[in-house]
Amino acid sequence: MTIPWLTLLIAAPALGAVLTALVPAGRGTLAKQVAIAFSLLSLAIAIAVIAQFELGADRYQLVEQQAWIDALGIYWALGIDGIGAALIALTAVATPIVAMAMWPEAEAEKRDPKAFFALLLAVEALIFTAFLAKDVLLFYIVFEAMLIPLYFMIGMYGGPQRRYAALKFLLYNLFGGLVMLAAVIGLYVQSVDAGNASFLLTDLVALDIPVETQRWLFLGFMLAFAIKAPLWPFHTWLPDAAAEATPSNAAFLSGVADKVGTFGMIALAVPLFPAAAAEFAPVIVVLAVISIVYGALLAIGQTDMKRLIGYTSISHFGFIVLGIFALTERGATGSTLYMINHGLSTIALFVIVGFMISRRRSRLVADYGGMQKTTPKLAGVFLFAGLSGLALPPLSTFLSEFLVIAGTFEQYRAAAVIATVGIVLAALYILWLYQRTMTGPERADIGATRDLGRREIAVVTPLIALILAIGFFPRTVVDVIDDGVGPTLAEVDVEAPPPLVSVTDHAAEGNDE
Amino acid sequence: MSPLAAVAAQVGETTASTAGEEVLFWIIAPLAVIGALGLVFSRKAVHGALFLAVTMIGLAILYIALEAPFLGVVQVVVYTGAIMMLFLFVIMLIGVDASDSRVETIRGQRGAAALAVFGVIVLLVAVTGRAALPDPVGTAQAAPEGNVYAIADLIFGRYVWAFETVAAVLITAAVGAMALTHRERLARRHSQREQSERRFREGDPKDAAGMPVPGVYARHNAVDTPALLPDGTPAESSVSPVLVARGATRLAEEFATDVGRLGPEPKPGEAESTAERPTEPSDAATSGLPDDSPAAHGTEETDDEPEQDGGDAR
Amino acid sequence: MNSIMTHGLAAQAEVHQVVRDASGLISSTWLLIAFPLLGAAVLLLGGRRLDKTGHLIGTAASCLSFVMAVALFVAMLGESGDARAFNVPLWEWFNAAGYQVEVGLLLDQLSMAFVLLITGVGSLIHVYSIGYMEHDERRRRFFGYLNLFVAAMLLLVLASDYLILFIGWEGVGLASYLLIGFWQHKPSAAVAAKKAFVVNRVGDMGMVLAIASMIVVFGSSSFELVFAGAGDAPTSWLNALGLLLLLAACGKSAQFPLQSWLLDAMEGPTPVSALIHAATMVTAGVYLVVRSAAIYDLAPEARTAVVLVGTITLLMGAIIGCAKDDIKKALAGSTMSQIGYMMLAAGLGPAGYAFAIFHLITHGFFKANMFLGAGSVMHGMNDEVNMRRFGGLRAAMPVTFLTFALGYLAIIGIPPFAGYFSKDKIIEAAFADNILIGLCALIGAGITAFYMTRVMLMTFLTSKRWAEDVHPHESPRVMTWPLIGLAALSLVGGAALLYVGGGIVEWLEPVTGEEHHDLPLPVAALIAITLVVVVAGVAVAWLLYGRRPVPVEAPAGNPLTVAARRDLYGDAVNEAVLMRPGQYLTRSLVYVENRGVDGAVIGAAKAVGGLSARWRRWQTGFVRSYALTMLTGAGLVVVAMLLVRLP
Amino acid sequence: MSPTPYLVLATLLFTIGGAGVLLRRNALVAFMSVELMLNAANLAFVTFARMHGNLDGQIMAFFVMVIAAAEVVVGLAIIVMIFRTRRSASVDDASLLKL
Repeated sequence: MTIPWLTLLIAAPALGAVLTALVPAGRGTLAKQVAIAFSLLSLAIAIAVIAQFELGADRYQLVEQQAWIDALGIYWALGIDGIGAALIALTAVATPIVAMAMWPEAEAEKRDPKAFFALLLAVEALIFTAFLAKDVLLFYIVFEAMLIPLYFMIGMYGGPQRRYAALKFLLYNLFGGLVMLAAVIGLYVQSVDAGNASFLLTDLVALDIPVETQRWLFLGFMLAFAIKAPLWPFHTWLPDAAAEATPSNAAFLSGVADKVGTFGMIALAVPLFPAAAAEFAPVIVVLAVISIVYGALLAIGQTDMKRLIGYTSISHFGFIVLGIFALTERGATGSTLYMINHGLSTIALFVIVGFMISRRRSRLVADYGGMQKTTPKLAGVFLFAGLSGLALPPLSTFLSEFLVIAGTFEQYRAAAVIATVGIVLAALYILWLYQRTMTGPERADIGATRDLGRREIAVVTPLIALILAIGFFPRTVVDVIDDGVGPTLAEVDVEAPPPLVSVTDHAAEGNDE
Repeated sequence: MSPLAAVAAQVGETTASTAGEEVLFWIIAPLAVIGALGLVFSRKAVHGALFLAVTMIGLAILYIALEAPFLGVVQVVVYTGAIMMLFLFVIMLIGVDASDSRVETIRGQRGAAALAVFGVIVLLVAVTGRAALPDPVGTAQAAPEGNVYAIADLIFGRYVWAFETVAAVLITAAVGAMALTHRERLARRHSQREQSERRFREGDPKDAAGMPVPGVYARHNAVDTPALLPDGTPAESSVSPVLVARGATRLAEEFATDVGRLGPEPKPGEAESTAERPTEPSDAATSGLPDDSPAAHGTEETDDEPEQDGGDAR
Repeated sequence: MNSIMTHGLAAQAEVHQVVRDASGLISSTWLLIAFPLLGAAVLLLGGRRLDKTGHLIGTAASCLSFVMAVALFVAMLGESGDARAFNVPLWEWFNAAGYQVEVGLLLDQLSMAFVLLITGVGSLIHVYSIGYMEHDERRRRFFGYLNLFVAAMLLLVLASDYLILFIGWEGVGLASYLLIGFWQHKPSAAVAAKKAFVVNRVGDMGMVLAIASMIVVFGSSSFELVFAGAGDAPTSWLNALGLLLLLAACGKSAQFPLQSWLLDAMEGPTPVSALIHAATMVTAGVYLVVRSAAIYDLAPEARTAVVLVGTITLLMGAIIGCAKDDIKKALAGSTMSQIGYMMLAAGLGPAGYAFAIFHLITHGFFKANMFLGAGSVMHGMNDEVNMRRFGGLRAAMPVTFLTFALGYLAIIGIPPFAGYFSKDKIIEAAFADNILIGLCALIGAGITAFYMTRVMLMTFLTSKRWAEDVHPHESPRVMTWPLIGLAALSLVGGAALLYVGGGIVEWLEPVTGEEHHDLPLPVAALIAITLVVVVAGVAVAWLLYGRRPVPVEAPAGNPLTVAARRDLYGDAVNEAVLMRPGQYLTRSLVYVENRGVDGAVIGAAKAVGGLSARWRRWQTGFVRSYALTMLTGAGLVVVAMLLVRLP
Repeated sequence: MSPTPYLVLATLLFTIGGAGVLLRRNALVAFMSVELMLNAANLAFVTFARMHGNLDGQIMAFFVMVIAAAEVVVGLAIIVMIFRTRRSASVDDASLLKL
């Protein structure tokens, strides 16, 4: 009997969520331990799953397919490809880290913390499902279902405006989801018309949808993903949510959960509607470039640290979308890598800002200054996270950003040039933030601030280690991602021109590998 | 039932296109429409109910003509017999003494309603009139052993689940009606002694011995005529408020002119006050304790009492 | 131009240098980087335990690297002249859709020269810093950063792929950021550090785009493939590549128009200024241009741009250097100017590459020497930097004075000091290329003589002007020995590099190619003219500062002086053109975001709310109204069905 | 006989019932009007049953009657309740279904 690894991967956090919720009230520590234990269990299963992933073998591996609603062609269909594997890894790694970071935050809240952890695990299970789903309706369902636990996570814990932020988050995403639902149904109708009613991704990709129809369906899908990702001008929920949610929650939200949006773009929107994707790519590229510059400029103008990081995320999401819709293999590979790296670096930034907030109880940049002297370790990790945010080589973020720019440059020269302005602005917002918080004369009231504790170091260390490891040895990750991106982009008939000068046989070797 | 079935079978065989049916229809149909219009335009609910009964009986006849004798009978028994009785009962309970005002309170409602109704009539009549409907097949084929057998067969065969469900609905409705109208007694019920004592304590001492009974006056020895008090004035409280509300009494004012010679001129205020409350006492009328209610009208407490009594009574 | 055929490293017909895979000692080239990298890791992660010994660990790491470099140099000398390039592959970095990058090192004559300069001067400065930073409680961290810098710089010059080079490129930028802002408690230092990084990032845009272009053109960014393919690439692309690389070089080397950060960078500790902002990092731009010779050789427009940038910067730097009273800033202006010379030379193509590198190395010697000398002065003067408060220090600090003087003579180009040989060659090459450029270089030499004499006079000669509580004293030996070492190199380095063995030109020739142009006038005449100009500059400075007392407060000065004091309005221009509009843009965008984008969303939400508030009134509560609506609706449904069904 | 007259009659009764609901404020009358509408529908059912020659229409009418009975029971109970608390049988007085 074969073990249903992927279902197991989803079941572990789901079970954890239930068990955490069942922990009796008042035993907060036990709830946390249960939650972290299950997140680690999911990590272990994720590692086992990814270890079984074979490069160059079938496109989707470990496939499970079980009829769910047979009459409508709905399946519980899971499968993992290179893109999914990379994002599963990110989610599995990020969740225990976020759970650890939440530990003290949950205590500061007046509410029982267990709900927080249970919701976190529930979201993890849903995210896994989204990354693995090979049935469009299944994807849609988890895509939407995810909003509910996230809504409560934002709305129940966090800053004074959290209800507003949570509602805004929910309404935005529900709106996008609604439009997507219409498109999902439209897509299904296409499959019915073709004589094979099915929601299976593989069946739907094989459909030959007329371009007219593709356009509308593509726009329906894209709107949902663009809101989720978020892309300018559908982004305004993110800064509010980032500012009002607790730091670790904000980290999870923009670091992991939002990746479902960009994943949807590359894994659904592009392969399902290749002609429309190619047609709309220039428009989306423009929006992405606007996102990059706009997000960065607004980040510079912020006075609230969490908001600032929220805006940096918008800028980074712009890069991710740019790479995807350059529709070059390099760009898309870079984007997928970017998703992972952005996850790591944003989580690091949010979590570290969370450490700072837990010390001084303020989100405002103006309430900090000169902390480098009293808290050198905190300043050090903050700078490190910041540098990964501004994509300093050889940190992992650099490679992804570079590949995105290079991939875009092949197709859209001007867009790539403007996007590079983003790297200058990134340096500006990160270093200015560091300058204002960590350097300069020490503020009088900052003297007693303590430096990082053991638990905090334990939270940050794996992030730093991963950022460095992927930075120095990205080959495996890139190969895995490329394995998924290649066939995905093969659906689209856009191909980057070969190099103008074909140099030597050495290059040919490189291509063959 | 078998005679009915036999009738139905005969009808079924012969009515393919008899002139008799046509005659029947053209007699019954105007009656049904008149009944319906009567329902809508009668000012009093009781009259409306009776008009409706006419329509329903007409429909029952038409059912029989349409080869549905079982339904025709059920229509009479259930609808006209049971449901309309229920209506009448409730009308008696609450609204028999009221007639609707003709003034429309919602602005534009009447015009818009007329327009909408007219539109729908035109639309539906046009549709049904234009539709090229085939001649009826007749149910003889479907009900070889007679209508009732066939219906029983269907109800307890193909539609047995629907039937069971409907039965459950009916039971639920009955229980629901009980639950809705039932009221928990919040305070202990006053004994007759306590009520009497209270009358002495709080009420007008002159009522303490009991209210005057109507109709003591020689010329009008009836319940619709108020009693005359010793000072010669008519005692309004002696007449049942239900009769007052229905307008079935002789008003004190009217009465006073009759007996003008004997007593003082009636005060205009009294006359008004009588006319002013046509509906209020109706509850007391249903309570079955007429001697209770007159004292009640002034005080708040007793407002509850008759209702509770009524609730218990049902 | 078309006579050029001797560059590019891959196996093409004309190229005569073959890159071989390394073996033996040379395959351990990575140790050069590993030592300082390990040192940095140990020092930065080691914590307070290493406070006592940190500086020694750091210095040891740097010195080990230097020893390794010398060993490699010796090994390389053992090879024949055209077989001195080695590939040291380490691991495959990634392969993204056919774009393959290998983490590998390329050790050839050019990188060897840099490795020796970086590790040699670097080690001396490490030693010097032991004394200079003695009283700083964060000395361990300082050495960690220095080691990090050395590692990154070595990676920069050893990389065999532009993308790997970029890692080093950014690494030195980071180290520079950390070291400029080392005294973070000073807001000016933190601001200067950030400014340096951000301006460098502007240059990095060029680098990133250049590499992206290489992928488009060559499908690769490795030196080997790019240089091999350059011959077949369209000239327009090569020009674009050249300009983009120039942008990168301008950022890193503080060339016009990205020069503004260098003067502010003097906020860092003086050894940093010496190592990073004089001897090594700022010359990375020159390295980049020379390394990309294969591209520039075929991109005449881009080369013209390089020459122009170099010329403008050399004059600008020189003029700024004349007006600064802050000794470090005066030296920084001089650095800009000297790098301008190198750029100019590099822009001349094969005729100048070798001289650019030659001047780069000698400049590394004498400028590091002078910066360290300035540091020594500051060390003895309670960190005073204003030259108007110096004067007559030669008695108090004889060693510093003498070593500084040697550096001074080298930079103004007095034979036989180092600068004479290198700068003279550049002036010659410039004249050979274009008389106008040559004249500019010549004028630059004159101004150099003027401002360096001014520094010399104001600091060491003339009368003392220092404050009461300052007691100038000579620095400890650990600081003076590096000074002496560098002074010796300033004295003999030029001649040695030019004449020992085949000299540096021959050494570099396999990498850079060689070319001669005829001078419009005899060499001897040009040398004589140059010397006359230099002497004139010295004389003017003497007239202005030596003969009459130097006022403690700076006089108002003529407009040019005022402009030069304000860095020729470089910052003002930046502020007016970039910062102010940028701030305005940011602020207005925040406004647009809140009122416009978010406002639209919230407005839509409010509109929906308002509409429902209005439509709510339809909800009268009267069941008859509802019934009317229902009846109407039912009627409409029937109508709709009819319309659909009936034709 | 053609079904059309029956259907027209059903239509008329239905709309008259509708008019009653729209125009009469007395809850009981409105309620009776609803019954009238149900009856009209029943008539149509029965007519069609004959037209098609099967009994399903009659069964449907039967069920409608039963449901109508249930509805009447509950509806009247509600009317009584409302009358008790509001002292009015006017549907306009029970206009709480608004903000």
